[in-house]
Amino acid sequence: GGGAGGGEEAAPIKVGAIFDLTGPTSDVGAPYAEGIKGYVAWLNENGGIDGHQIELISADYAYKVDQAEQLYSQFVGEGVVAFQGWGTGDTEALRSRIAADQIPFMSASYSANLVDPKEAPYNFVIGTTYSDQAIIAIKWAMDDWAAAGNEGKPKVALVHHDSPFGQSPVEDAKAFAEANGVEFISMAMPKGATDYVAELTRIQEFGANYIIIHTVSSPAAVFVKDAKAQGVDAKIINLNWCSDEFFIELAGDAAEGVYGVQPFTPPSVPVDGHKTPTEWAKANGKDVDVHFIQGWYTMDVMAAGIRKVIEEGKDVTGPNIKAALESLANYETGGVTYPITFSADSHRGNLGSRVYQVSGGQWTQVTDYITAP
Amino acid sequence: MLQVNNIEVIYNKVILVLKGLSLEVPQGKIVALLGANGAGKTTTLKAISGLLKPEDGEVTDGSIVFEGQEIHEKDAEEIVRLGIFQVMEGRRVFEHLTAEENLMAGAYTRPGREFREDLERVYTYFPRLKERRHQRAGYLSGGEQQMLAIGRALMARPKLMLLDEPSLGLAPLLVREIFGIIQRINQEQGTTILLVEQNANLALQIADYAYIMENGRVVLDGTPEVLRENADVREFYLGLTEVGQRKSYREVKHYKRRKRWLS
Amino acid sequence: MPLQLRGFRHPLNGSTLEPGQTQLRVENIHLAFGGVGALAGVSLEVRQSEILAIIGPNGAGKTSLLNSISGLYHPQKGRIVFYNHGREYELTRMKPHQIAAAGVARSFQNIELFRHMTVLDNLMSGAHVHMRAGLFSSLFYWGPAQREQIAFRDFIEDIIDLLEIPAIRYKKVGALAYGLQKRVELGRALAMRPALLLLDEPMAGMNTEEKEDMARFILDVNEEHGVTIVLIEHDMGVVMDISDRVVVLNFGRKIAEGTPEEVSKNPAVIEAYLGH
Amino acid sequence: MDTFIQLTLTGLTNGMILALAALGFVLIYKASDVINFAQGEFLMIGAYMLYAAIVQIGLPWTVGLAVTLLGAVVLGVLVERLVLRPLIGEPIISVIMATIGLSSLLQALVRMVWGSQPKAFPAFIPSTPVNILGATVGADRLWAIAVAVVMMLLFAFFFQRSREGIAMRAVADDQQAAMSMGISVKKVFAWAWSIAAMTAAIAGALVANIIGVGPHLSHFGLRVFPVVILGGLDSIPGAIIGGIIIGLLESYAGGYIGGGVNQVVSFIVLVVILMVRPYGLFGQEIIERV
Amino acid sequence: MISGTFHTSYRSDMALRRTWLERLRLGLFIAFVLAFPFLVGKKPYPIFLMNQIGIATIGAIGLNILVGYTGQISLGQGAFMAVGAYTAGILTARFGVPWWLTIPIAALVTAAIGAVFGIPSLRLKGLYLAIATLAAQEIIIWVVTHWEAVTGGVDALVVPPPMLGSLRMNTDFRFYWIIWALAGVTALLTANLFRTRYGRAFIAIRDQDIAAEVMGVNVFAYKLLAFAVSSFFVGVTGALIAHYRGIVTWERFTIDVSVLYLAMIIIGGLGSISGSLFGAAFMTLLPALLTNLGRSLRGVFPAMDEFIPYLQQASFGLVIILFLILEPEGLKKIWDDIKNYFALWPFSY
Ligand SMILES: Nc1ncnc2c1ncn2[C@@H]1O[C@H](COP(=O)(O)OP(=O)(O)OP(=O)(O)O)[C@@H](O)[C@H]1O
Ligand SMILES: Nc1ncnc2c1ncn2[C@@H]1O[C@H](COP(=O)(O)OP(=O)(O)OP(=O)(O)O)[C@@H](O)[C@H]1O
Ligand SMILES: [Mg+2]
Ligand SMILES: [Mg+2]
Repeated sequence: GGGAGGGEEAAPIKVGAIFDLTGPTSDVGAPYAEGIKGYVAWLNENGGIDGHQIELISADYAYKVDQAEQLYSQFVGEGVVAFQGWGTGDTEALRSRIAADQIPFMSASYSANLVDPKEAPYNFVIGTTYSDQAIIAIKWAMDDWAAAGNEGKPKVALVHHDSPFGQSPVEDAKAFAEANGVEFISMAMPKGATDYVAELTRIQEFGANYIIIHTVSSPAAVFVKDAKAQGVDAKIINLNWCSDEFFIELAGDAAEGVYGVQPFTPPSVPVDGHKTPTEWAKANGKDVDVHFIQGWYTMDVMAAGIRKVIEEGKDVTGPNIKAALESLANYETGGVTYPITFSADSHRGNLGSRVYQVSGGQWTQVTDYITAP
Repeated sequence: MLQVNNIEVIYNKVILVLKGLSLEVPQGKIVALLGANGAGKTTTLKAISGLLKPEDGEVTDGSIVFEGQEIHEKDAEEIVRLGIFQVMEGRRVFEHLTAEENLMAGAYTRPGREFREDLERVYTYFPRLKERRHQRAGYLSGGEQQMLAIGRALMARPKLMLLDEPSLGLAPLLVREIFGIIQRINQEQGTTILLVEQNANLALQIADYAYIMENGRVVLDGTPEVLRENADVREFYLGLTEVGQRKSYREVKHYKRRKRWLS
Repeated sequence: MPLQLRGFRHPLNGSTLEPGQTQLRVENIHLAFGGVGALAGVSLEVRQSEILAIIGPNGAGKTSLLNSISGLYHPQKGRIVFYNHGREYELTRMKPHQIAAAGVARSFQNIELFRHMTVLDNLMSGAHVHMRAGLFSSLFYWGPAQREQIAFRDFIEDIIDLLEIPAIRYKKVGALAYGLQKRVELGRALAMRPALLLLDEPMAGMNTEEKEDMARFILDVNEEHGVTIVLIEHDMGVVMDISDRVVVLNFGRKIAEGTPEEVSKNPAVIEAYLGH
Repeated sequence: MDTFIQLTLTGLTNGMILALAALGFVLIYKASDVINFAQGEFLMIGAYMLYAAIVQIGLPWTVGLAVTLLGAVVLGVLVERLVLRPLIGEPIISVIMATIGLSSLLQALVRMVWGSQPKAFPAFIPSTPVNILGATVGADRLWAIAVAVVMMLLFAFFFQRSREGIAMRAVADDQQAAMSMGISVKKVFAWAWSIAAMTAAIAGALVANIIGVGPHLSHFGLRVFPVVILGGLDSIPGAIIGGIIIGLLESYAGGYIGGGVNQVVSFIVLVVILMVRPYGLFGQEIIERV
Repeated sequence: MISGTFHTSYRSDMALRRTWLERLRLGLFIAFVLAFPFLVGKKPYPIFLMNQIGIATIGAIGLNILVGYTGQISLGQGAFMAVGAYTAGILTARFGVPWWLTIPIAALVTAAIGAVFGIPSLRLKGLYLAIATLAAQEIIIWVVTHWEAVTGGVDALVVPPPMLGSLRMNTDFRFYWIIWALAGVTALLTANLFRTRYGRAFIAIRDQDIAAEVMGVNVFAYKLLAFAVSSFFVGVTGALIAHYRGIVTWERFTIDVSVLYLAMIIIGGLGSISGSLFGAAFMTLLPALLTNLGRSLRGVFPAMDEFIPYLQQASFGLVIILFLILEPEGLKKIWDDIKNYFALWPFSY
């Protein structure tokens, strides 16, 4: 158990983690994993949490759900008290299990299903949920439309990855759009396509003024390239998984001017919170991108919960960490995210994102935090 | 031309099939190899042509010498290039290729410019193949497939042709026709032939010399005239009774049945 | 159950006809494959308990005729009628498995055994059409399913004895010598308790001794159990000795029919098939 | 009407790229009856090799392409030598499983060398939009069509007429009989795998030019299935026509129906067509005579 | 077979285990399964692994009935498992059907769906059929993720925990007994099936379908039956996953799963029940082994850290390839060789 004191002898705290380093999402999974591992290394180098080192027990699960289950079971057997997951697949698959085992769980899946403690009592969502991101995008679109002196409301199209991850914001975005009199369509992007001309054709017929893209970087890059080639003049807004550095690299010129809703401030927009991870990364020969930051601060929030447990002198157990996280209010991440707040009624930790835009080959800030209702 | 010296063949590293078999095929002759089912005739031919390997068979002792060159360790494709061509048991035509493409495959080791001429030559031996040249070989009748298999061998212009049961499944008339053609090929082209046959009667008619094998060994050899006089050959290979009459299958039944009761 | 059990003790014959009655009538069938005619108006009749040989040059359509009878090929014209169980089966309208159930069994030109099964299982699968146990009792191997298996095993053992293959009962057929495989194939057809047995070149590729054995088994089945046999064979010695009647095909047509002696003297047959 | 032309054009170009990816697949099947589940990885490796040659080493793209093709041949020969040859004569399903293992192995190797992150590909073929009948299409995609057509003609000629082509088909039919003709089965397999790896590399380069290079390129392996089955597993023209049909189908479904039905539609159509033509549109029937 | 065993009746000759040695081996295995949770001190992780093996064994036997015994290659395993899992999940979560009852219902529903997707086998053979089943995989998963009214669409379906009185059954230890009991029943039923005409007809179809048809086997009906029986057990697997994990998500049933199960039966041994078990165990334990090997390697060579996941992935592929090259007939063959060696012992050679 934990307890006060904080001498050298304090017992290490075991945290489990599964990463996608070799699977279909490993392009972003790998830097995210580096962020988490980097944070733990940095924390331990700096005395851990009140003298308790964090022992990160991690492995690659290659985005295979049964592997995730197996590793989870093994790590819980080894005594982890909290868990860092990764994708939608594993987060959903482990949802019931973590509740039964009482293991607080964070991941990079920002599905709105996970924020209701009645349904997913041990899941904590650090990023702005996909639904909220989409709503923020629509909100901004309405403002931008009005600011440019246009009449009425803009038309918005949402194209998304053909998966639960992609589908996740569709309902909420649609409801929000309808409530605000915004004409809205959504469509899935076929897997592994080499072009999205068919989808763009439909979007043009619909007459969209704004296109929200909710997928990962490679297809998003193909999409914007096609949009440019087809002469589409709608403004494009990427949600977080395609508002990253890969997107700019892959889309090249076509990336210029694309907007992005991103809960985590990209390194190209320096804020205080970037300092520590950047310095640590430089010293350890790691690259810093937005996913690294994302992993780093996800672990930071988890550590904050654990710290609270220790400070309160309780045993470091799953339920205690859960309680501590639920009492976290306006936790500051040095400007990297909107202040994080959890409560016993809501695990929707992050209510706001900024809008960024690609300019000169990097992400630049356009707005301050916009919050979803 | 070809000497097989005391060879042993083992399948799958355990099954000993040929147990010190020797035979000789002189240049320009037809030599017949007779023997019961499972005696190892096909195995002998495959040992010569190098086709044992894909079946996990191996020559473990003895040697095979062709025109003064040891060949038993060579690969099949090399042996074909040296001039030995085996017509495999059961025809083995390439079913999805047309008849003519099968012949092209037969000419694989030959220079392309001779192709036309060789093709015409095969068609003179087997006019029926010419009619069917664009038909898929898989749909040819059994006899036509056998002709195709021999035709393929002709395309390769081998010095030594190994024929494995060419009469299998063929109608009597066709059997005689094929044997006639084999004889013609031997005479007109000077192709040496080693012939494996169940139909001992016919084989002995066209062969210059014959070997009889049993259980992996040669048990008897000689010219057809000599062999035909041998009592065992008469009874077991030619199916003749002691007085030279053909045995009746119907009578065999009663004879055998009596034997069954006795045992 | 006991009544039926006694049924298995009956000879291998599944026919209900009296010897000499017409069992199969092929009426003017035509069969072509994409323009190439295989059968062009063949008619013939098979009588109960006879051995009918079909001969003819390669490609004459003999196998095609057997395939038409067993339902594998569908003639474009003509009918094939089969009499058994007091009814008339129009084979040209039936599926192969229905024809098998009606009492027609066969062997194949190139051995078509179930290579990875043991000899015993091959024979047991021959009795498929006579087994009745349902899926559920089979899954649980309950009373009826178990009793049925044991009863048929008994029946199959008789065939094993008849064909003199007890020693290889548990061997996988793929590993057997050619002659034995042909024997097993005959056994599998017999396990169907056929009324009519079709044999496609049962002795091809065999040596004299093996042919003698095979001839013996065929005659046993025919003479002692009264099973009607239609057989294709190129060895004229065999045909002459064991068949009651011979039909000769050439280019998809019947060119002669009669006793072996008559046929072997027929000039057309000599011209097309036997040679001078 | 505009929409229709645009969708048709896009479907065509997509279909051609699919067809190109399918060609190597068909080739391997034709020569050895093997379904190569690692074809997507071949494509990916081809793209990465070109990337390494042009970007990492800095060769001009013509030289880079030559080096890549050479690398593909080496890959094909190695795979044949180390994985396929020991499996000659084994049941086909084992061989297929081995190619599945191979795909996992190749994925790992690529990630070890180049990492998991996708990379921008230097546009060695310009993607300038070209206007055709009022529809726009990237020049790189037109190139893909041209390359696919040329490859198809080469392949068709190769298989129908050339001695090696006949040898390959003979080997596919009956390996032992082919050996008895003096055909070296090993050589034929090595040929087949290296040509397949080369076409995959070309397809990979074209696709990477359009969507960038990354491990996701290997997804093409699965997308090829409906194409080759539709055209007939062993038919070169079938691969092309199958590619075009699937490309058009996905394009129309995406443009007129949407909702992510594209790929399901191609599978549904596939099953329906197969029920009518069990060997695809041009595949050859298995000869079954008893 | 042990030499010198004589059977005095066909009944004993046709028993599943014909010699005392065979019966002893089976007895030892059953004793092992019964004792295992206690041998490992009821620790959840080893029991969890055994549970995974048990569940996979049922699915692998199911797939083996279709692929190994009947010769119809299927790439639709994942989707059929999804049908079982969603059926069980929906029945429990939405309609409150008792969890134990949903297992047979799910199995029957999966059997029906399996039979429907077996219809193309009427005309398709070999690899063409394999791809048609791949289509089944894609279509079923598409339906699952898009038919929101029934499946909840892309959202995970939460299944209430299976209760027996006041005991929650889906802890690793308690569910162990359910899984292995069902695995045992599956193995027994399958073994029985293959000593009656149904099983023989399946094998006959695999070996020579034309001959089977002429022997009186209604090939199409039996192919459909093979799809149905196979899917039945696959459905059991799906239902077990639903209740064991307490949640059903489509991402657990992708094409990867289909391929994984194919790998199991090929590496274990096609057309063999014990082979299915070996394959399931192997494919479950291999990644676990590799992961742990990777973790300990990381301790020894920290510099290698970055490469370890790739090495893991590479060795997975490598092990499969090596296995196929060295023993293409699978673990079952190795096991048989060992058995034969000892059966003849001490007289071998
Ligand atoms: N690939 C093989 N593996 C194992 N044993 C084999 C193989 N091929 C042949 N045999 C065995 O070798 C022996 C001789 O076979 P072979 O085919 O040479 O006989 P044969 O004289 O040609 O007989 P037939 O007249 O039936 O063609 C047989 O007992 C056979 O079972
Ligand atoms: N499935 C098929 N497809 C196309 N043609 C066929 C098919 N089956 C048979 N044929 C053709 O029909 C004709 C008759 O063939 P069949 O096999 O009946 O001859 P056969 O009399 O049995 O000859 P053999 O004595 O050589 O076995 C041949 O020309 C053959 O090529
Ligand atoms: Mg032989
Ligand atoms: Mg025939």
